[in-house]
Amino acid sequence: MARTLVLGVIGADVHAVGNQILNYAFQDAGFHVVNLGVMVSQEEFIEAAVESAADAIIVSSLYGHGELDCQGFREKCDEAGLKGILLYVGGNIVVGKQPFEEVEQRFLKMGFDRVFGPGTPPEAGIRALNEDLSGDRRCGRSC
Amino acid sequence: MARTLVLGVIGADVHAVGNQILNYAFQDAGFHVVNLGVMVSQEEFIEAAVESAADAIIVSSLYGHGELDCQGFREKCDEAGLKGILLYVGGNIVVGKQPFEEVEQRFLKMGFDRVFGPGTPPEAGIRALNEDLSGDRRCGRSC
Amino acid sequence: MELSNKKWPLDFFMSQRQEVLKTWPTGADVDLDEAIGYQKGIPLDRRFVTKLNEAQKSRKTLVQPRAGVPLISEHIALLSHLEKEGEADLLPTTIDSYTRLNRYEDAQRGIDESKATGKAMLNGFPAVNHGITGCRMVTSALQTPVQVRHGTPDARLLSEITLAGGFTSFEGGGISYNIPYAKNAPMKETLYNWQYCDRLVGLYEDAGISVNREPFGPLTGTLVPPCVSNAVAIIETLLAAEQGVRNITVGYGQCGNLIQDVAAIRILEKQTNEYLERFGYKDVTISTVLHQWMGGFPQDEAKAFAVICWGSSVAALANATKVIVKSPHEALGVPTKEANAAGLRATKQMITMLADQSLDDGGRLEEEMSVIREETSCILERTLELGEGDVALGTVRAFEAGVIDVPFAPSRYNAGKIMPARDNNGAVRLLDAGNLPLNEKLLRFHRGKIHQRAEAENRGVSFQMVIDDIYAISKGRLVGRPH
Amino acid sequence: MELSNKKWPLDFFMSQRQEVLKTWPTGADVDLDEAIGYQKGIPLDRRFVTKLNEAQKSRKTLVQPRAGVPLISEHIALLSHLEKEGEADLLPTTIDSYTRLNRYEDAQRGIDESKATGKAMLNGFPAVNHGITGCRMVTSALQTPVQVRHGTPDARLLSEITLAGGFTSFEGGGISYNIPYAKNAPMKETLYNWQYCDRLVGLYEDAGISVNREPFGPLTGTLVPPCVSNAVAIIETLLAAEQGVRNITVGYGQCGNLIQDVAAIRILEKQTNEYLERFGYKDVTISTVLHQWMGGFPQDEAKAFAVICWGSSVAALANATKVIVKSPHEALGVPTKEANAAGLRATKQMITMLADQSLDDGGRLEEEMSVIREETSCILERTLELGEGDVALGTVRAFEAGVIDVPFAPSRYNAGKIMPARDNNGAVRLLDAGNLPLNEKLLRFHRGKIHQRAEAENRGVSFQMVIDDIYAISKGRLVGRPH
Ligand code: B12
Ligand code: B12
Repeated sequence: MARTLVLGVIGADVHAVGNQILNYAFQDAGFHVVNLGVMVSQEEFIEAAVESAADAIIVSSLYGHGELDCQGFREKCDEAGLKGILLYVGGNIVVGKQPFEEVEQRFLKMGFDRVFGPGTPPEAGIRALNEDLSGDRRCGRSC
Repeated sequence: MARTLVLGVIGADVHAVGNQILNYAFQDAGFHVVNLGVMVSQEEFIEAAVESAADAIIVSSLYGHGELDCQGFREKCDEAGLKGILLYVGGNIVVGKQPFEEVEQRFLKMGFDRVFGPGTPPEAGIRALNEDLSGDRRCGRSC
Repeated sequence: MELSNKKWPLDFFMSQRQEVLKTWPTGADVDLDEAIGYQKGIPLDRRFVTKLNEAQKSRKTLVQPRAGVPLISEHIALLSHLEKEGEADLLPTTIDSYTRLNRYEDAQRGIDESKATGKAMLNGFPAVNHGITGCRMVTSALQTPVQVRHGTPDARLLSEITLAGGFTSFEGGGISYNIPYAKNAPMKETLYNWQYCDRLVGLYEDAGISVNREPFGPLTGTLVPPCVSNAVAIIETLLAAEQGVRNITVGYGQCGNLIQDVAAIRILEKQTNEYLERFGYKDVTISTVLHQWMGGFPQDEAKAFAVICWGSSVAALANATKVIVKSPHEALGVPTKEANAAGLRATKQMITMLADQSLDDGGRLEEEMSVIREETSCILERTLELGEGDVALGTVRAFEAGVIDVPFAPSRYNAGKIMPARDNNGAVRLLDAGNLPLNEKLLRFHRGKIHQRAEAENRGVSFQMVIDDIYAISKGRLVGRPH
Repeated sequence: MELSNKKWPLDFFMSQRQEVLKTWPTGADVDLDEAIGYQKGIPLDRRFVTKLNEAQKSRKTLVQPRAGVPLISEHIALLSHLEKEGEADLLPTTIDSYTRLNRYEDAQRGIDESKATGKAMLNGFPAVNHGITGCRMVTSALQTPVQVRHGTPDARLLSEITLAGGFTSFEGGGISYNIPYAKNAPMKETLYNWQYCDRLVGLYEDAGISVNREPFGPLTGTLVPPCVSNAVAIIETLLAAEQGVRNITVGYGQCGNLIQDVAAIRILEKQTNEYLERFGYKDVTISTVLHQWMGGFPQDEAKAFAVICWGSSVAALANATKVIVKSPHEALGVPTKEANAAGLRATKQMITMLADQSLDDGGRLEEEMSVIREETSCILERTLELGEGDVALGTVRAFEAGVIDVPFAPSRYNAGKIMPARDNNGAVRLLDAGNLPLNEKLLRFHRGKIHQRAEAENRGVSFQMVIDDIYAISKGRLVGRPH
């Protein structure tokens, strides 16, 4: 059965191009995608994930405010009963050119399972999803 | 009375453009210039300086071998009776982009009175000459 | 008041104004008479319009960066750096994304966290939060005129504060700051809100203060066909002129094909002036701006320099009045001031090096100009028809009908039916024209061009072509060919 | 033997060869049969000619750096870096200036001091001193074909050692490696010495080994009028073809004006083929190379990128077969491998980005092509006349008479009477045509162009214009205008 992903661009971010391509690529790779488009709040992500019984939430952030927009996301997921749901974030997630390792650490600490740097091709995300969702149970951050 | 300069590009260096411009600019500034052109050996510089009773020898080096080509120049001047003659060097005098201060130190140590970095405009040379030759005696490295 | 392209009565504007200024505390400080007095004190050579007019007269291309950081002193330091080390002819103040969406509380959080962490946590300068005093600190610290650059669907308060704050140019428009920058803003509403901004600029003009306005040309920056962006620029010019704006820079985002880009800029200027004349707007001065490549950039800095330089060549060869500059950090994040200045210097070198050349007026250029002119006419005439002669109303209906349609736009008020792709020479054409009201001849032209490419690539026409084209520049190509 | 454009008899060549190989100990190792055997072992895809032919067929422009350091392992590391990080399509080995003047003892001193100080004390790779073994270590370490690039008036020993050393292309010629690179080398002598090199290449060709030759197009790199460099390239092509060379890349150094540069490259290829045909040389394949700006560079790296990128655009729009690349360190010194690779990557991005575009065949391009063609004909026909039909003899006499004249050349065998300057659009014209045998119509054309500029600048025609033009690019302009 096809795995379900909730996809969207978080916060006040309107970068729509990458989102449309991810949507296309993830579907092409056999996922069921609930695409929320741009300007998606944490609440909208979570609501959609609950409704669709999603296996993963894929957050994009391009415009630089990702760090502000993602604060507390994992906690909100937990509260909403999405404990252990797979949480990815990718794009230009901080302001400016910063060493990726540091940025990655900060977002891992926030509770994201994987963090992808600027210009990551969709294939990298698909590969990771296939790995992380390969078991026959949901496989969140705990495994 | 016009001061006399011996001008040339040292070694196996054929960069002729800057030399032609320096020749023009120094004459324009009122100097008497003995221009030896390109590919000038230390001996040729010294011979011309002796013959013309020059006030200064202006060495250009563009092609990168300046450091090899200039070794022992001051000593040869001394031997030829040109003790204290003003000795300038300028251009792209070493191989590669190197910190100018270090390069300058190396050439000052070799006995040059002034060292000019890549792309120095002729006016800077003229200003320096006017300063260094302003007394009514020859004013070499000793003053 | 119903939306229509009619100059707002002064008392109506003033009553709206009361409300607008209340939407955030710093609004209370704006006093129009005081603001006009302050603007009168700004020397002519620090005004945007002066520089643009001079450049146009001498056919020079001016160089302008994008730049904005959250804190005032850092922002001044940044702009000073770009002025000195970047040799910028014109300066920007790029507004952060929260302010653009009137989320001033979030902007405040960004200011506070930036102060606390010592890192810029906002992607621009939150001018509303910093208020008139903050803005004046910025604009008075510089020798070079400063423009507000943003992407704000409702910029009424922002325009009030920044114009009172000494900025002499204001970017944006009801379409160009809606469709690429918003998801849920009805066209009716943003056109209306931008009439407010234009009316405000008109009031400054009435008082003898010349303020430059600039519709945002590139829209989504991604394979936007020239006819679409030119049509939008012309509409926003007409709307602005009606409200009393007198100095407008129409813009265009580089598509990548030299002939198409030069043609687009040249015909944009021409056609804008023609429409202004047709509708009886006199004394409006039109200049042009080319935006260096607005789509995805290569990550490598040397390669990014090439993209920057190619945009600069096009701006020079097209004799654009100014060029908006990218930095070698584009693909990665908001640039450091050094990277930004490096982009500027590369651009400056290119522009001045090519100052004495322009593109040959050969056959292909003329041809491309007449194609764009005809396409743009089709769109504009249908828009006017839909609006029963009123361009504001027509615009709302044109977007509903997909008669104007911007590719890859986030807005739900955009049809999103057209699909652009490059032809075999890299010019942007229509793989699917959606509901654009192009005539049969033009549609055949586009189909032919796309098929020519498909044949050359030995593959069918498909969405994969579009995807390949989107990635192409960042992977070092213009046309996204299959491997 | 008297100089004439006649293929050298084999035994005469062989007797000369004995002497040549004795001029430095490493010469003794060269055995022609063994060398041919070694060259036969080099896979086709690592040969210069293969890459050039492929590129020409697919109208691609290949990218090649300049690079050379004194020590073998460092040189290999450098070239590997340019291959991988620079994405170079073709590689060079730039020879140091002592070797170029056959001063092998000085080169040895440079090698020794480089080892001792850990700093590169030579401006290139001393191939003769390193001998066949050293050369083979280099050429076999790389996937990409490698060319010898130098500036050697007497390159006989160098050609022997490097061809035996596995290089598959050899730059230079009797004029182009004399006039810009020597002070006291008689033209007679260098033509003669280069007949040797060409005859050697011809022997490899006879054995089925295809070796590319490349006259050095840019000459002094400083305001060289296209007709002068094109005439020289065509003469060297004829001389090489006579000795049995079969694959030649004719070159041109970017002057800066787009139309003139594209015209020059296009007509160069055409006219070279025409002269080859006229003199009955069949089966000679001609490709073209554009050298990015060869004059003084700006020191600022961002600005240097712009100069590099402009050259790349011109190469792409002219469809040159390859482009020789500068680095952002150009104004300062021999580049680090990182700077060199950055120049390459910027060039690659530009070239591939513009791969699908070429310049419009508009009126100005045609006009410029016909001007250059006519000028070049004037020079070549007068040269042939002076040589009583023999182009080698004619060349010697043409230089004596100033019929061929290279501006700013160090050689005393060059008249140095012409004075070039830019016209109002930046094209290089003749302020003083010296003794160039241009017809009255052409002379009037040049005078007119220069006067047009003088008028635009409101100053008289003078040497100051030339000086201003020499500095212009490094100061960010193409035309050196007064302030
Ligand atoms: C086009 C563009 C725009 C267009 C967007 C049009 C639209 N509505 O879509 C316009 C002009 C409107 C625009 C506006 C702005 N932009 Co913008 N924009 C770009 C640009 C040039 C290209 C983006 C793009 O479309 N790329 C092509 C797509 C295919 O790639 P992508 O977006 O990167 O997405 C791919 C990958 O990132 C990855 N990915 C994304 N998410 C995820 C998640 C996972 C899990 C995985 C595996 C992968 C993945 O897959 C996607 C598909 O391949 C980028 C710079 C760049 N990349 O070159 C700047 C950029 C993103 N923008 C930026 C900024 C700051 C802005 C503005 C604030 C204006 C400004 N200050 O300049 C506004 C923001 C408005 C807002 N509220 O969001 C910055 C962000 C800075 C930062 N993070 O530090 C960038 C990086 C430019 C820069 N260097 O300054 N922009
Ligand atoms: C044109 C040029 C050539 C032409 C020269 C034609 C000719 N015969 O004149 C050609 C193509 C033939 C050539 C050949 C070579 N060149 Co060359 N060339 C240049 C280039 C691009 C411009 C030089 C120029 O004409 N500038 C314009 C004039 C007006 O400026 P200028 O020469 O700098 O001179 C001014 C100032 O320096 C100053 N000045 C000079 N001397 C003095 C002295 C004093 C006291 C003062 C006050 C001022 C002063 O005043 C002058 C007038 O304004 C430079 C790089 C650059 N600058 O951009 C490389 C450069 C000088 N060349 C270089 C090299 C290495 C070579 C070659 C070895 C080939 C190679 N490996 O690439 C050969 C050398 C041959 C030889 N035996 O000399 C290197 C030198 C590297 C280094 N020092 O580390 C440079 C810097 C390029 C580089 N970055 O690699 N070159």
